[in-house]
Amino acid sequence: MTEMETTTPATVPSGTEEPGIELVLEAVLFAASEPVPVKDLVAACAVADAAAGRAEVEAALERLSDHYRDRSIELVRSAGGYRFRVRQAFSGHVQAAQPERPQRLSRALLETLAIIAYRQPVTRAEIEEIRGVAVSTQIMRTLTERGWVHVVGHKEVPGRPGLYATTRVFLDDLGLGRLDELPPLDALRELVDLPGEEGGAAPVPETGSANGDAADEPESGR
Amino acid sequence: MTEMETTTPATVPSGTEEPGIELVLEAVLFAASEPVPVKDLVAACAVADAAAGRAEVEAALERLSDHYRDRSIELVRSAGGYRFRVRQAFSGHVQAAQPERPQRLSRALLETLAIIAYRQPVTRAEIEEIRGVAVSTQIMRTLTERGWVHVVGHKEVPGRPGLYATTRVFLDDLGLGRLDELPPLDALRELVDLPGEEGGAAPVPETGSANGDAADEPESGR
Amino acid sequence: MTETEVVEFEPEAGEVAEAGWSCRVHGSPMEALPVDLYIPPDALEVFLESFEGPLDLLLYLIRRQNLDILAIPIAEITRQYMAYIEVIQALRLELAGEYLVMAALLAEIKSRVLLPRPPASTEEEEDPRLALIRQLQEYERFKTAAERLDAMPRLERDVFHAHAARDALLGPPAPAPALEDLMDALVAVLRRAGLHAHHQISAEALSVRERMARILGTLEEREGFVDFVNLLAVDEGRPGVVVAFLAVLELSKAGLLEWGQGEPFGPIQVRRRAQAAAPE
Repeated sequence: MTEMETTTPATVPSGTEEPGIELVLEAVLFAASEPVPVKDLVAACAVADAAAGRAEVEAALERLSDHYRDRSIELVRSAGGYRFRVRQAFSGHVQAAQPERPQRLSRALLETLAIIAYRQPVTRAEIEEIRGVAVSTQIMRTLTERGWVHVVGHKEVPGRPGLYATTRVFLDDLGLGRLDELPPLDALRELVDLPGEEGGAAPVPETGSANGDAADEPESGR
Repeated sequence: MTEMETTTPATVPSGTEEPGIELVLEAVLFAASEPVPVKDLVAACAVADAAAGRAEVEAALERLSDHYRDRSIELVRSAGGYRFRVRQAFSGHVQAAQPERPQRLSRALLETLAIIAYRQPVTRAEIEEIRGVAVSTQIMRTLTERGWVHVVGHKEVPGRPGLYATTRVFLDDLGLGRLDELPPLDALRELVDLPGEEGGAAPVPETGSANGDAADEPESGR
Repeated sequence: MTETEVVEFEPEAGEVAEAGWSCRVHGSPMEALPVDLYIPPDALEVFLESFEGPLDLLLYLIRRQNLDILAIPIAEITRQYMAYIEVIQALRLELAGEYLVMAALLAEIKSRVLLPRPPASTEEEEDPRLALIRQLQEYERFKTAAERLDAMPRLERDVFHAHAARDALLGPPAPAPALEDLMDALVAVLRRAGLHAHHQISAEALSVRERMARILGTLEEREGFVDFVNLLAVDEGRPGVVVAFLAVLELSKAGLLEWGQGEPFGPIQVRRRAQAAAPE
């Protein structure tokens, strides 16, 4: 990319001789594609003379956050660390600037994802049992490639099918810190008595069957 | 998004009531993974009352560039449009913040790169069609930043999507003099047509069998 | 929904899965579609696609009548379900096997519920409806959960991270892929693409494609018209000219170029299409 030109005059920015950790952090945060843990931020400051401890880094993050108070982006902290994010108020503008709309996720994909999220670790056969239809290889691939699910092991049954679970990326993409911040699953209603189609009082269903429904709250992430 | 905490106080930024196109442009440029053409910037401003013409957008870009004069990033213009870039002076710090540097290239990235190499110039939608799955923005960003692919034009279809091609750097890194030194596609095709090996990849969707998923090797999630 | 007719479904024993059934109204084969089911055939296809499987269709039938899952009248729901299946098959629409399996299951449940049970076995047998009800409930929870997931603000759709490019940065480059890795990846793609007949990766001469990319790049840099002959790489000898010429033709075919000639016998000129409107 030789033809790249800088719109600012080609002088070195005045802050460069002694960058100051605020600018170092800014650079690192903008360059990263994922949230940056504080320890990595400290490591970045250790280069050259900008060395700083954790406390100084956190103070500098505070100043940095302040600096962007009136801008279109904000510094946010999630479980994985810090990152810059476009403020919600500007989402519409960002969408308008994108010629290609992001694809909508199909219902089949969303249902599969939901089952993995709430039932993990789960095999493909188990997903199919709940959905009542085959889960296409395509869907599993898409979920894997988006980095939302991965295989965490194999079930010790014939064929040793892969056990799927959601990833850190999945949580990050939904802005969640932990799995149990997902909205709770609706409760299963206990059924006591089936109205007779013909008669025949129905036996009370055992609840603790196959799927272990009692323990449905998603366990907090691995 | 309960866990995600904003480090700034939860007030609406003062600029929001009347964003001003400078902030709109800032948001769009930070959100983009590739240089943003001026016309897309104009489109972003057309949302709500921020409407602005080309001249106003360019004036605002000037002010924006000025605003970042003393920061760690700079606004640069290339053939494809505008974007923010981390200043060179911070490269040591950015690298220091990345713990394990040499990541392996993902399968998805390699496939995307291979398709661009053989089908160039090609749009992202076309890549997706061939691969059968969505190509993440992240992958295109990595390929562009690594200098292996670049946008050489725009296809004249709705949305004017970018046309990707490989670069000189790509050839150099592969130790090739010219693109046609890549193995001819016909030779590969024979490899593909060889029966056996991937026995399970039948064109019919598997009917929900328990272990019919031998074909999806779990890709190492990010 | 007032039903005066009795639609009966008769699975021929053992052949259910092969769809060897017929639909009878008052004992004679049904010819017209049931009135309450009438959906224009085109719409039906769309309609069918909007279901995620037999459980989803069943849920729809139940919800449509404001019935409680816990109290589904199995005979009635079975009747409606079968009618749908029948209509779909009558229209020769593709029907996934799962729908037929469900049909068989419903038929079986219905027969077991309606048949008087021998007193001896009553305590042993679970109401056959229970398993289905559980399955429906379970499916519905996840269906709802999926809708909620979709409604949550999502990265790159509603939420955008702010980042800056780092290509100005020096430093250890990401490892270049070995040529073999790249080939392996491509073979994998081709193998998959082969599964869908409509994806054809044709074996065009790479040099032409490369030149197409290069020419586009050249035209992008120089705004406006460029003399056509300047695009032909004369310095590369005859093969170079031919390749460049083919590349220009390909680009032209793809609608990426615009041609012009200022005066009769003047130089033929080329520019990128629609670029004139957007001077940079």
